[in-house]
Amino acid sequence: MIDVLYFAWVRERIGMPKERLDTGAATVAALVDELRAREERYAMAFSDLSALRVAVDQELTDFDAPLAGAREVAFFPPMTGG
Amino acid sequence: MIDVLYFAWVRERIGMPKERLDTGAATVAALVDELRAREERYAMAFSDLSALRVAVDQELTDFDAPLAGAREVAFFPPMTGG
Amino acid sequence: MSEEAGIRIVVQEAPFDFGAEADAFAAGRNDMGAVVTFTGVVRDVSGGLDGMEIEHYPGMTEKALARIAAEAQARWSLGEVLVIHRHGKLAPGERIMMVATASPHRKDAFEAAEYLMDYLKSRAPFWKKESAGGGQSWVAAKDEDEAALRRW
Amino acid sequence: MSEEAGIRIVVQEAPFDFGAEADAFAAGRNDMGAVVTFTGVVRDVSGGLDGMEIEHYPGMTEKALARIAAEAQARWSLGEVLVIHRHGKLAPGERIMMVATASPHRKDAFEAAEYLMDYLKSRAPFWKKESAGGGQSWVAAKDEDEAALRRW
Repeated sequence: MIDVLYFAWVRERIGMPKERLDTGAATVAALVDELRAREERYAMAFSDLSALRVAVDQELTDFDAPLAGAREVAFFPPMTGG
Repeated sequence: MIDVLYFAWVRERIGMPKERLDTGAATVAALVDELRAREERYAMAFSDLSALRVAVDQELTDFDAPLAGAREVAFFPPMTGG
Repeated sequence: MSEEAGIRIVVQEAPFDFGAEADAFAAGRNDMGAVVTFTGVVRDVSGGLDGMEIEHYPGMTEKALARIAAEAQARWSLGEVLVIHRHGKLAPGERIMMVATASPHRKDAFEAAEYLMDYLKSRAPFWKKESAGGGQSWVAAKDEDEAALRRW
Repeated sequence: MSEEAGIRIVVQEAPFDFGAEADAFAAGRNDMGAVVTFTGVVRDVSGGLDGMEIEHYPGMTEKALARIAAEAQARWSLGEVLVIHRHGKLAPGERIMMVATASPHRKDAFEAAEYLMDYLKSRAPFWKKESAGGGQSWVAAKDEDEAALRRW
């Protein structure tokens, strides 16, 4: 089981801030493929990965990062703090 | 007549902050030559011009600056504000 | 808020007292000759901004800011580092965040503050949404902000 | 003190209230997204400094600072510029001076503050004399401070 978090417009497109998933995906990219296949709103949110960033266990990483042992994955647009 | 001001260690070496001089010096350098010839303390204060800065009428300038019409000349070491 | 080795990180919804923070920062440290602060303010570019809402990633935000601050401290000679960042609703003219750096040398204090800002902008999980004329829109990240990181 | 076109220059013997100045600077300006302050503090490098005395050139000091601020304002997009510099006797840890810049953009606010500091250091008529262990000595200008001007 893994917690999947969404922020900013990713959260809005998917329609929730967080969900708990049972997945066998080995990488972030594999998890994205699973999500895209579920519903149109996921497909829309993940249509352009270059517009997205991902964190695994609260560390920024890449879409080819492994998910083994991860408790939390978060998807969001590029940050705009400051 | 021109006001001549001294600051920091220049003031200390010459022993006063300000004096009023009647000079026919055409440039700052000529005024420095006049001063050096007056007394040893002036010769000491002006022994190394590369260690000095000069302002004419409160504007930083060079030792070859003309003195025609000037009311105030100031000699001091490089600044150390901030 | 975490506090260690001269680093203080604050992430909060409430306004912060910039004057009091600036005054207290590195106060009484005789070994720090230079203090730099940067403050980000909600800017009304078009003259029609109603306000802004800042979303963040609780947990990751504090960790990301603490790491950026620790990297700045490893890279420059810094005695103290402060980062305060707000989230939630803000009105035009309100202060969003501040960083402060104290160093023996002015160059270090300036560079470290710019580094903190460059990394905070693009690597700390905050997202701004602007409200204007009844509509809302997410602020897009700027290419120049990502490009700014290449300087370091 | 002179005040024109968003430039404020203060040269005084008395301490200034850094927190209050920082808080009031560019306050309520919705068009300025970025505020930078730099503060210089009497630094006790050796641990044996008793104090410092700053001499200046009344009349020229204010003019020189106003010109440096005007040049910064001409060069960068700045809404407000503040320069405060003390003279007279100061104790270790006391604040000597501050500059502040407000701009729509953080790069402008940072660069302008660094420019102000670089020029103030080497072109405004202030001289520092340190007292330590019963002796006094004039602080020597640093080659690196003169070199810093070549950046601009």
